[in-house]
Amino acid sequence: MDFRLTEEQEMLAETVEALLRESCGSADLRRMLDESAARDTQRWEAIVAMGLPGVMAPESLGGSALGATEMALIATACGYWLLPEPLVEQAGVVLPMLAELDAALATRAIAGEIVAIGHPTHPFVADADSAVALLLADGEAIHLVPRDAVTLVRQPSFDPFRRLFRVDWTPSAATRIGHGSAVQVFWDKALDRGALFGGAQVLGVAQRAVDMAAAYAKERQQFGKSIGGFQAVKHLLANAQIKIEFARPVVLAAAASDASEHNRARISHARLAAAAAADIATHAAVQVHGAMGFSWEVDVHFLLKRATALSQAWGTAAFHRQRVAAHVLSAKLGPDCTFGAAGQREMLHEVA
Amino acid sequence: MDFRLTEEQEMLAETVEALLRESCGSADLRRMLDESAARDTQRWEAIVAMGLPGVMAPESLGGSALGATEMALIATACGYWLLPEPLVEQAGVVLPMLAELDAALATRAIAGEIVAIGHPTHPFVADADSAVALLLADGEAIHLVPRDAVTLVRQPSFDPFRRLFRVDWTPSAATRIGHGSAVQVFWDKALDRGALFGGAQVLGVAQRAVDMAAAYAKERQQFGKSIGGFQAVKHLLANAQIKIEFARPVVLAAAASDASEHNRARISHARLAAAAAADIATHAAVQVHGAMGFSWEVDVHFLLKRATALSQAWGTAAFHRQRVAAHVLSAKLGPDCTFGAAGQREMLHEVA
Amino acid sequence: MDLRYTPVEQAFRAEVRDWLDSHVPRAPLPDFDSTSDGFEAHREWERTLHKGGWSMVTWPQAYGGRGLDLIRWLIFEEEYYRAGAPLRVNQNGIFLLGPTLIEYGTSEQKARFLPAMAAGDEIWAQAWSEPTAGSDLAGVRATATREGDDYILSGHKIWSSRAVHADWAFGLFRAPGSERHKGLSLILFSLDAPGITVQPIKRMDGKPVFAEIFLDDVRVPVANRLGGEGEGWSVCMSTAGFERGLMLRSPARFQVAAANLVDLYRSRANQADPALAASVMQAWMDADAYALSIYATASRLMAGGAIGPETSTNKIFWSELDLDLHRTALALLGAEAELTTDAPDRAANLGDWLDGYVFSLAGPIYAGANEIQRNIIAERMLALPRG
Amino acid sequence: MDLRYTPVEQAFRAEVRDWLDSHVPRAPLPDFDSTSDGFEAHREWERTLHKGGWSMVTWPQAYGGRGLDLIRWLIFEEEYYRAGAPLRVNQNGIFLLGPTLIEYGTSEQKARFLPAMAAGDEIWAQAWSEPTAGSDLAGVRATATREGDDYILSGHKIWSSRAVHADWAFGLFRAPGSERHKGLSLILFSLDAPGITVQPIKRMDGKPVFAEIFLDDVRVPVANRLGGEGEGWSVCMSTAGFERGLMLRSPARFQVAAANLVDLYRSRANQADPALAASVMQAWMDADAYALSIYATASRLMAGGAIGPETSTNKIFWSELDLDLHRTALALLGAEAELTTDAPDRAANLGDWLDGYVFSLAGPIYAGANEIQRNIIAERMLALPRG
Repeated sequence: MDFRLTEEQEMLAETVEALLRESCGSADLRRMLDESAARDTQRWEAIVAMGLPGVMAPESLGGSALGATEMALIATACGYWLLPEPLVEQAGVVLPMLAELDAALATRAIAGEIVAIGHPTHPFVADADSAVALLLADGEAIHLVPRDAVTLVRQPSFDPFRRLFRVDWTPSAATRIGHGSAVQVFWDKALDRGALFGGAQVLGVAQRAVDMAAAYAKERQQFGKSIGGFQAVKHLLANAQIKIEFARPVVLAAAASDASEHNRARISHARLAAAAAADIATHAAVQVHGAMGFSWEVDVHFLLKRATALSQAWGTAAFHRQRVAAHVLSAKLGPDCTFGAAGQREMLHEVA
Repeated sequence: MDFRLTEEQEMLAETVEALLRESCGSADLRRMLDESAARDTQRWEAIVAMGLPGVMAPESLGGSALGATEMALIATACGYWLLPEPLVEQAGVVLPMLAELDAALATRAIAGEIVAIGHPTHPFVADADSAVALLLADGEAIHLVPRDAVTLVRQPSFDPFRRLFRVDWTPSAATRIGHGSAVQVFWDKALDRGALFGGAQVLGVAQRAVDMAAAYAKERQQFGKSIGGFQAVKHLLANAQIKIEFARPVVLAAAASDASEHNRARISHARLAAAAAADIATHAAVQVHGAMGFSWEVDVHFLLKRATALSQAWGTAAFHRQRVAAHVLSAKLGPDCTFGAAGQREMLHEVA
Repeated sequence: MDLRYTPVEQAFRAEVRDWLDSHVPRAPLPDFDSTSDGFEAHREWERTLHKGGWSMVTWPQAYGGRGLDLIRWLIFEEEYYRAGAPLRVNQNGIFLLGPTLIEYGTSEQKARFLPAMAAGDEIWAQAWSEPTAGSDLAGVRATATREGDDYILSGHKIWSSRAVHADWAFGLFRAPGSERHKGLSLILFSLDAPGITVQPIKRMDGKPVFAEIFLDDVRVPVANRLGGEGEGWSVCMSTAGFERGLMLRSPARFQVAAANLVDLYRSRANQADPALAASVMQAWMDADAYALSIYATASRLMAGGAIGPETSTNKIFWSELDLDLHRTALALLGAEAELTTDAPDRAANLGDWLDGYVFSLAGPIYAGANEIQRNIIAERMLALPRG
Repeated sequence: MDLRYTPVEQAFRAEVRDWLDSHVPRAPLPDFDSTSDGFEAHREWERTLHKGGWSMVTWPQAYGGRGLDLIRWLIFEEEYYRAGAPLRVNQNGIFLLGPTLIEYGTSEQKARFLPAMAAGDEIWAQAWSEPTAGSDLAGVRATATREGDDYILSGHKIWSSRAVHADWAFGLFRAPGSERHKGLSLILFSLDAPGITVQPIKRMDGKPVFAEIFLDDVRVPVANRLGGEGEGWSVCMSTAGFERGLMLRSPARFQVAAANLVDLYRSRANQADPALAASVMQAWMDADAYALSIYATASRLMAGGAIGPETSTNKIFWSELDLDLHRTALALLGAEAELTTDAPDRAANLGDWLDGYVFSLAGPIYAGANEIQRNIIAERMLALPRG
């Protein structure tokens, strides 16, 4: 039992962090919006050059074969820096799926091409416009559909960097790449990964909100002193930070554990806890910024909007609460079950 | 439309307030506990002399025939001063019921004798030990049973002034004073009155908690100043006061309106809002008092305990939330329906 | 205490309802902040209201009102929101400045400003905040330098709602060299005056809902000062000022929103998180409690009472209720929560919960941040020390 | 990061479980505050634990421990709570004073105090607070006047848990004339020493859980001072002091409570308010999150890391989780919530939620009120100014 990041994991996180700090600042984001661009080519190339889309892909395909913990750290950095490009979804959800379904396309996706994914739980598909192909569901079947075989209808989101589309398409045998009940496991894993890494991402959003608010509170003067000195402001931000502190280990534990019913509930817990932290943190940030906080010119609203969008994607909050409840009401609970009850019992048996 | 107390109502509230301030202080309460007394004879006699048990009873029986608003004001004062004697239940619930069922006993109850009531929604009967008789339910029937015809088993409450009992008794034709489906309305009205005046009472508890905490916060020094000067303490108590401010008009409106489905939902709303205010206020008072707040020697815990008990009596919180939900999901809602939708429509019709 | 409407009140409600039924535009007007067309459409609506005698029912008839009491104002508001009538583009004038003018204005000022305000001929912006004076309003730096019968105004106001298109504005200006609460005067100025530059500020949704106002030696007559010279702080904080606490948000607004929330919940109860039912019911109860509280305050004021720190309890209560209500709506919408009204696949009958949410975010901040209001409650209602 | 228990850890868990299965008293012991019989029964249990080598698994073997790491301490605690073993009457000693003694004590002090503590021969009370020094601990007034090789202690300590029956106590005393954080020394004193009067204080439920300690010229040797003279503040606030933040409440406690809450909910789900399901699940998730967080901290400390402001985040999180959990339980109990364990009609298998609730009320207050902890988080984690 060792609940610490390795040095390699911490270095990876710092490297990604540094790349985004350099390339994904406020001016970069606002330039993209002014240009209505789907992505910043230079930044995406740097991300690809660093091998990030393939971070979870097998080495045989040119990936780094790293685990969910590494991916969660990358996702948190993406959330913190409000990265508009779909790295989290590509690296965390699409590539692990493609690696098993279409090696050639996986290689292209590692090289930076986008493959969008339309999960059965969500009515829309993100980033479909800049994708070369789309993973789509038709009943139990998985289809891989070229971009030019679908019609897209843009669905504007509160988050101006989200590119959501309704996808109109006609399933055919030619595009079907998997079917039968065995295919469900792909969609289930995609949902778990989407929820887990989306949770990690929104945790980054939460921390950025607290950091921005704390920086502003130190600077902003009212009543002859910096507002960060007022207990009301201090406690508001302290409460948000506490939520973050107790969401982070859940996200990390969910990432570091194997797939199991126990861990699926923990993924849901991680998503809920991170989203709750982001909800509190982004609203606190708006409040601390005062009128600045609901103006377009300060970046706080980008955080609020990203949190709103991510908190309901890859399974709504209701869905994840339901999944936690189902686990809690049926599983063996207790202080010896923190890391899974079943494994625990087996190992005790072996020892005894 | 005039949502103000009359001068007479304000005077009545002040008179009761003055009586309780004089006779129901901390020393009085603690003396009662030391003596394990069911009531303070002198105080109860003063209450009876003031005619309070008969405040809602008809004048023909020697009552004052005042309304629910007056009774709610009295209940709030009883809550504020933590009155141990069952004035609220006697005057607000038992006497209106007796007045219709047993005039002779009603007259005796106005004169200070206790008639306990065992409502079908609650497993226990309060103050059964000092009662001369008990109103009890057997299926749909109402029974009036002499004290010596029942066996009592005391059920100690968290609130040391509560005297709860399981009542063992055998229904007989001799004790039955009402039966058939028409009787249900008595129990329904009793529940509404119990909930309404219990809500008013717990509102008084809430205000007392804020007042005690504010007084202590002004006096208690830490870090070289009075703790009431710290924003954390100020905001904690301000939040409790806000809850009180927005529970009070609901209690008063529920008291001032006629019985109707609309008003039954408002009674539930009043009880829930007052109990929520008391929950927040008593916990804030404990927190502001620090260790003093959970010691026996400071009265704050009496408030906390009374709030705990009253918040689940005369219908649990779940029951009242359910009743609000049933109304909200079926009634006509909107800004023109504040004082009832049906009457509203009729009167508009008349005018038109 | 009598919670029944009188026949007169009932008749009034019927009259309001009839008039609104036949005058409220069928199609919603374009919003008044985004374009001058939308602004002028709302001005036209103010004129229509005025023609019907509805622009401000509590004002004296001499100034374009009906001289009615606050209960009838509440009834009017209930019917107004019930009918889905347009937002009041002149709310800074009629609800904020108007009552202060009626209490502090000279007869000349009342005659000059109130009828034009009631008629929609002059639409008002507020100009309270400055970059360094937000919650700490006494930190304003803009100056009014006296020159004979004129003031020369200089300074920089910000977060002025309606200022992009409005005709007039009001704000606090200080005598040069004065400090904090002293030396302030409340001054009205035309937004067309030479020396004024108005710069729109976009809200988070991109709409130019606010503006900065730069004042560079703007000359206004002393007659534009409301109340005594140097008495601006107490004019703002006075009884009339406090009445704003009553009129700033009429309860009907939240009752309509709560009823819509209940409808949204009903339409999604099957797939909704059962825990959200509690939030929906709480929103409805809070809107009801707010309405009852305002009826109680209105009754007291009508009987000659003064409004006190309940302006602070009201402000906190409605702003938190509004925010909670909209967050509950977004939670009910689930994956659809993020869709803007432009989204083709968004159900048209949903109402614009996102827009309401954005609006509700400002509630705990403007008109004195809730943190300041809590201080006021603790100090004035609970007599806690200033700390 | 490896979240699997090693075979050694698994074997350790099995060993703990086996031992507890055969030693934990079948019937609960009478509580240790109400009577000296209860106190002595718990002292006997401490002795039993010590004989098994379980009294404090992280202490060096030389002082009665097993020299194990923090992960195994967590496993021990999990099994301990899982088995429903008695509360630790010596928790002030083993969890609070012990780690500080190990870091700051001289070898003589360690040899003198730790084995007797581990064996249950000396049970410790804490004596932090004074009537004027609660959250503001630097406000202590009790003095330690140096006389050669002795100190003469005078003063008035309050809210001392266990002091009614315990053998020893520790607290801060100041050099006469010193102020605030300076001149304080951490001093250990026998509660039998001449000049000491212990006066029980009843908790709200009537149990004498606390005491006042009056010290009237109590003579103790200088050797009873832990750490340097005048360095008491930094000794208390030091790393060892912070470790208290880890050991003060082991996560297992809340995980057991959360599992019991789930059972209570299961048994009442039919009649329960559906909104309460959300509170029940939240309590379970919070207990889980707290456990994971403590595992992360323990792992970091084992690798040589230092504990920082997470003692404050932990304190707030567990205290609020505990209070919310118990309030949810009372809400589930409905009309039965108010019944004490004495009530004949109270279902015996319910667990004593009221007692847990009363205990949980103290959480946000003691060991530094949560308001103080929030200041610490804002200042140390977020670098906000002291204000």
